[in-house]
Amino acid sequence: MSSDGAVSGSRTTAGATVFPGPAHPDADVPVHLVDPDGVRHPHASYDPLVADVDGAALQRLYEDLVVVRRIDAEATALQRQGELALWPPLLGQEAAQIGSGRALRPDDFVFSSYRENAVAYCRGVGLADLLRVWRGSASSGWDPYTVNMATPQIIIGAQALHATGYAMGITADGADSVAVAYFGDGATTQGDVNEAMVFAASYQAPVVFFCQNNHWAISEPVGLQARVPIARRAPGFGIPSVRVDGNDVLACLAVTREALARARSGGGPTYIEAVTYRMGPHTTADDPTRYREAHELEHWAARDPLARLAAHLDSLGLLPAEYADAVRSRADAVAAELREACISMPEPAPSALFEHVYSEPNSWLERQQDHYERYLALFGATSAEGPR
Amino acid sequence: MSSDGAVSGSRTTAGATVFPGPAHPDADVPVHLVDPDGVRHPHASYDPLVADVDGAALQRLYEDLVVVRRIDAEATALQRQGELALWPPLLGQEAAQIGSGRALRPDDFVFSSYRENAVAYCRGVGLADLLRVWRGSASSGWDPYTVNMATPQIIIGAQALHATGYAMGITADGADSVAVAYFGDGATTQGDVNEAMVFAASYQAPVVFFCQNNHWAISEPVGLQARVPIARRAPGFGIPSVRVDGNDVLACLAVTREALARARSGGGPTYIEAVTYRMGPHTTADDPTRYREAHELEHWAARDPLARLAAHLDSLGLLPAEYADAVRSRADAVAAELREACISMPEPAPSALFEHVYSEPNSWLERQQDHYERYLALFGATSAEGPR
Amino acid sequence: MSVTTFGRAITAGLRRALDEDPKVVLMGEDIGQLGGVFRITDGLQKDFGSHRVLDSPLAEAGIMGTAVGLAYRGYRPVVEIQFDGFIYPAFDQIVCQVAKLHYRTQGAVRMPITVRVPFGGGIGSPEHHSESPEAYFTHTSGLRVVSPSTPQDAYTMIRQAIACDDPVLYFEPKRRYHVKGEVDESVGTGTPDLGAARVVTEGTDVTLVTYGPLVTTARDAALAASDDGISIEVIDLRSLAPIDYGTVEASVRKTGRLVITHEAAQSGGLGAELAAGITERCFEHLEHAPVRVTGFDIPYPCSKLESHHLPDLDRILDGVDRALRRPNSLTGATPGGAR
Amino acid sequence: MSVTTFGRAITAGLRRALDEDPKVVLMGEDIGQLGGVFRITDGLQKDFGSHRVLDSPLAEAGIMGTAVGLAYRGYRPVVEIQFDGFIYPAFDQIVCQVAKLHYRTQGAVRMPITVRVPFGGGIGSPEHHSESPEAYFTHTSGLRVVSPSTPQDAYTMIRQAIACDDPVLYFEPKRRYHVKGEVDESVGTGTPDLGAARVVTEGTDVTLVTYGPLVTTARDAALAASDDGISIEVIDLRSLAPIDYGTVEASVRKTGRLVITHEAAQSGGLGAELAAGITERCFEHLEHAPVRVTGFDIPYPCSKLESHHLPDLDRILDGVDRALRRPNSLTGATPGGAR
Ligand SMILES: Cc1ncc(C[n+]2csc(CCOP(=O)(O)OP(=O)(O)O)c2C)c(N)n1
Ligand SMILES: Cc1ncc(C[n+]2csc(CCOP(=O)(O)OP(=O)(O)O)c2C)c(N)n1
Ligand SMILES: [Mg+2]
Ligand SMILES: [Mg+2]
Repeated sequence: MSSDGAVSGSRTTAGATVFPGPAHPDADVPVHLVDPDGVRHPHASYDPLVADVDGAALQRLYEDLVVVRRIDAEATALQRQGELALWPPLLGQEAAQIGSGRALRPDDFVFSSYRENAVAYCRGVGLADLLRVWRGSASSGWDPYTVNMATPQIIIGAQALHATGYAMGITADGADSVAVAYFGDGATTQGDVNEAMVFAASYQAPVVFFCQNNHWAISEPVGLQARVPIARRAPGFGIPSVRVDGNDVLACLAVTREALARARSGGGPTYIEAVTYRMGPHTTADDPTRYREAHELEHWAARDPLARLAAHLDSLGLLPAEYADAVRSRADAVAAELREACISMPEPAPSALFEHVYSEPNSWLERQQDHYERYLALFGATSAEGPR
Repeated sequence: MSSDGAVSGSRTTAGATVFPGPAHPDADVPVHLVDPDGVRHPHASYDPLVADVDGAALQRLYEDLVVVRRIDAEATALQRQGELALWPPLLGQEAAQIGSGRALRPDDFVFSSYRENAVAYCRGVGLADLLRVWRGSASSGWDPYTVNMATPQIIIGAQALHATGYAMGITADGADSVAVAYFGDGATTQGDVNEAMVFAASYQAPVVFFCQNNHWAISEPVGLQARVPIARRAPGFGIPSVRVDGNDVLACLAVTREALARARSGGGPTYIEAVTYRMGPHTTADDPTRYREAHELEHWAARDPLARLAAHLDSLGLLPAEYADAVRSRADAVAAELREACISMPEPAPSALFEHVYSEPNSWLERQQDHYERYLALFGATSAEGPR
Repeated sequence: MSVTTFGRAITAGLRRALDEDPKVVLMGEDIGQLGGVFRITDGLQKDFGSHRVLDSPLAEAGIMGTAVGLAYRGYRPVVEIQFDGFIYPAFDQIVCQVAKLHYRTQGAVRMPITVRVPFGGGIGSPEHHSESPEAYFTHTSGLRVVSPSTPQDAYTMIRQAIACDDPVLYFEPKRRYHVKGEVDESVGTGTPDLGAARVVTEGTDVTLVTYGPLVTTARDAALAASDDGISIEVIDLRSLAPIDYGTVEASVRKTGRLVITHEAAQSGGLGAELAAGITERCFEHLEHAPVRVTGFDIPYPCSKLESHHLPDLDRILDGVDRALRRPNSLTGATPGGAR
Repeated sequence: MSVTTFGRAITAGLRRALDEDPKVVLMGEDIGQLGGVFRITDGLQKDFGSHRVLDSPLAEAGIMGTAVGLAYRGYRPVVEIQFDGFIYPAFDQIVCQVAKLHYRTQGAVRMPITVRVPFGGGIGSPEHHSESPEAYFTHTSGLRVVSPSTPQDAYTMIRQAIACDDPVLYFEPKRRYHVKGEVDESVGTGTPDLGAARVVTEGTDVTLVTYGPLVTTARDAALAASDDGISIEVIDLRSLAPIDYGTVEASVRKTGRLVITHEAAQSGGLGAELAAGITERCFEHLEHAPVRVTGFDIPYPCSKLESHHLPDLDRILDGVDRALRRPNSLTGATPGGAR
């Protein structure tokens, strides 16, 4: 196995392909720049890609990590308090999302799943907008074009094709922006994700596939979806790939920048496997104690992305107590703002039921709407409240 | 690139994966034992697998190739004469199909696409049964359980999952038979085929994926579906693969035997890419001159699977004129039998319309059938003929 | 005879099927160790082993396609689709393979596959978790489609579905999982026939037909209407394909009026088939056109609005009023007309 | 004005759309160099380039999903599904994405995708090549579904479909590709409205509604019936979702009788919606229950039997006779009653 995280092929003997060692989805060592203890290691290929990341930039990344973790914790609390119907925590995946999200240009376009709230944060999605779907107030939180991020996808894997098609459009437009598809380890099994690789390779589309291997798809361990490291899949489709330590924000930034640069310069798609861990439940409706052992969590807690960057900053003297406190207060303020935004979110009006199904008037729907309005009128109800 | 046909991985440099040379679906040299001129070359790993193939066995393979080519030509002629609605010729792919088909045991189970008539021949499918679907007399030619081969699949790629599921059943039964999925290069793009690899790898199912890369999916060249050799795809799913010269019947036999042995002994799935060429049209409804150059056909004509084995037999003194004549006559006799079977095939009765939709009586259908029978009675028509 | 929840009744039926027939295998996402997101397969992997209760990789086409292969091999796969909205990746395998293989092979290959689909809304979920896709399947020849509405039916019908040699889509009204009822586990799989509808309450003025999640609501509506002196006969279809037209027709011949309610969109929903089929069968007995009270022709809305989309007691009674030509939303109600 | 085939008329419409709007892109299997298996895109890649007319890798979900991405980017993808029976792998993308994205995003994201589907039987093909899947889509909120039946409509409607900001399933009656007719290419995309039905022949006794492949047969049936003194009003729906109920209702109010014919299976087919919808709208004007003359509830049969499965002139007239209470297959015919 190569130790630089690049995907190595299978060893071949005369005869058929033989895999080196026992097949295991964690067999290859991922790229890392900062280790779990916060020690920075030199890396010939990736150091140049983050040469501009000075102390201030590192601190900005740290602030991002702290804030998005705080947002996530607050949203989880809001769910527990009945203010949200559901919430999919990203706890543990902050570095993968911030590292990649901060590598993007505003004119890049993100197609994500439901868990990429830190990516959405990087894109400039408003706090209330993060919550609309989970409060049940809307089916999408924001207008995708205002932040260049599609509304999060619930159908596992579907967005990989959307990103690829969007990237085909970028090529057709002669632009140099990039589409990025975020999905999980579970999603790698879906036909859509595999077809996306074929289309992306065929059309050499400027798309980055960013797979967060958080080791679980609800209760299913990654080993059920992949017998060898996920990053090995892409080269068989003609797509270069890299396995990165998803808890190392700097490494995530570096590999994403590399992939974006390749795409911008006509080099086509890249596949990134960010190896990380879902430290919380799948969603607030899930109980992970039913299917995983406590020691696994402990193992990964020792690799916490936030603690790691903190240790690194500390080693550089960039984490004085007053700074850390300031960051924490800022995060608390954001959390308070989030809570307020949640609680004061307006209720959708029943008339919204019938809006935007089509962009043009539709006879079937008009009849139903008319009928329903007459029905509501029976109760003397305004359109803002239903019969009950 | 390795020259023994086993799949070699991508070369890695420090940094990301880099592919050696221009990406091209024919970049890797396939395994071959007999070259296009009929010369046998030694091969350390595969020779032992065909050590039992003596002169008589080679002649039997030759007879198979001649007969299935003759069947194919006759069926094509029957279509041109209006006796068949359609026919998908296998011209050029005889070695891939016979080499793999003859490696199977009777209790193995084949799931094929529409073009594997030579595999069906190996399974013992009757001549009339090969034609039923193409004459429009039935939606399947045979009872799958009598020959252990499923009814050919028209939905591209769907059968890869069926084979995988069947193989899961073999494991559950504790049997040592194998399921084999045949599909084309075009099919490799479909989600189903990729998902089948995940399932097969996860459950270590005894299934062999046999991809005939005949370079075309109707008018689409293989390069649209794959930027690197197709055989490279499987290792990324944890499945060993091999690229074989699909026009070398002996090599096809050898690699299939290897894959079957692996599956029988609990080694799980194998993926075989047989590199061959569709020398005829996609089906008799297709006109390949619209999308491909004559010189391509010439290139492959020089690699004709039948001529190659003939040359090899000849070099061994195993193709005397009277033997060759006898084989030809036998093939002609089979062709005559096929023609007769076609022309004398009974017409299906209208009552067959309503049979076997369900295994139990169904109220909706009974009403419709009753009604249709009364309708036919209006015309005094017997159930064997319609109103027209 | 014991009191149990709707969900637990399905579990008991699955357990019994696993017990009785070694060819029964359960497949689906998260159904093993977790017992499924609704816990319907809770404990079954522990008791029957991971070769009988399989956690499948995350791909619905893959699950359905491998189920087809297992059926080819003589197994009786019972597939769980995690939520209604996730069945579509499997649509091709269901429509082109599961539904057609028996016909295609002239009866040689059986597809005794049961597809369990938690369906319907009312649970406050985000998109894709509250769909009612049953009409896609009732229009697909070769499939049977059923939906239980009581714990007893949940138990009996899952066993019948698994025992059936044809593919059965078994739609579970997920918002009723926690409803309790008596379940007699000694009931066999013979009666009532899997295809037979059930008269829930007898009545003489209007026939109100529904299935799955809305049966309880329909029964409540009948109760409420009886206060107004309206006698509603409620029919639980149980089988959506084929529909037991005999039972519905007999009722409509008596009442002369038909109201159909379901959560799915109106246009092309099962209510359309039922209205057309009943009109065909007893036009001359109809006093009024069949009335459909259904979800709107919209994608399933956000959960804060779902109570507007889903037919409820009041909307059903408004439909009944229409069928009876009493004051209703279309005529405009007399003051105090709304309950 | 020129005489051209139905197929060529679509080609001309596509050409015009490519010409007029640089955002129009064509996608599909074999549509480039080959011009599609039905040659509908013949010559278009040559003239507009392979960046406007794309040969897609062989995966329908992939094609539909990348079309969604292109639409996100402001393109107007026109997707060709090679045959009706191959649309199902794309079902998930169509139902969960194409149909819902505009609603999901409260109008922010438009999905002006046209999906061209050669559909229907009668061409002697093996399985999966003769399907009539339209009802799956007419039941899917967020989609529009249309089917032209004349070369002029083929031309006008493909342009309208592409110009429409909503997703449109455009079902092409493939057995009519070679039918010729006049096409006026100067007709704009404004009239008739894409949603408007067309009265093909006026009549007073029975309203006969159909679309796509059976419009010609229905017209022939009307002609044949007129010999028996029966006056049939034939309506070509053109739009299957939404149905132009106004036009059909006006006709039925006049004739009092409705016959619907389509190739798709009866149960849950579009005929069910039409029968239910018309009964709802003008029950009191109906002299007879709406009659459905359709394909049977069976998987599409082998081609030697397809003429039995497909409604033809005689079966349509038998349906008309039923609606008119004339001797027919159900009553048993008087001798010589069969035409
Ligand atoms: C097509 C589809 N099938 C099933 C589901 C139910 N589901 C939601 S999340 C999930 C697991 C996803 O795992 P992964 O891709 O690893 O992403 P993660 O949740 O770990 O971020 C499943 C099965 C779904 N949303 N869509
Ligand atoms: C799902 C699906 N999409 C499209 C088709 C139409 N079609 C039939 S054969 C074919 C090409 C298949 O190519 P390949 O897999 O290489 O097999 P080959 O015909 O070369 O043997 C296509 C597109 C189909 N049968 N099924
Ligand atoms: Mg995961
Ligand atoms: Mg091919």
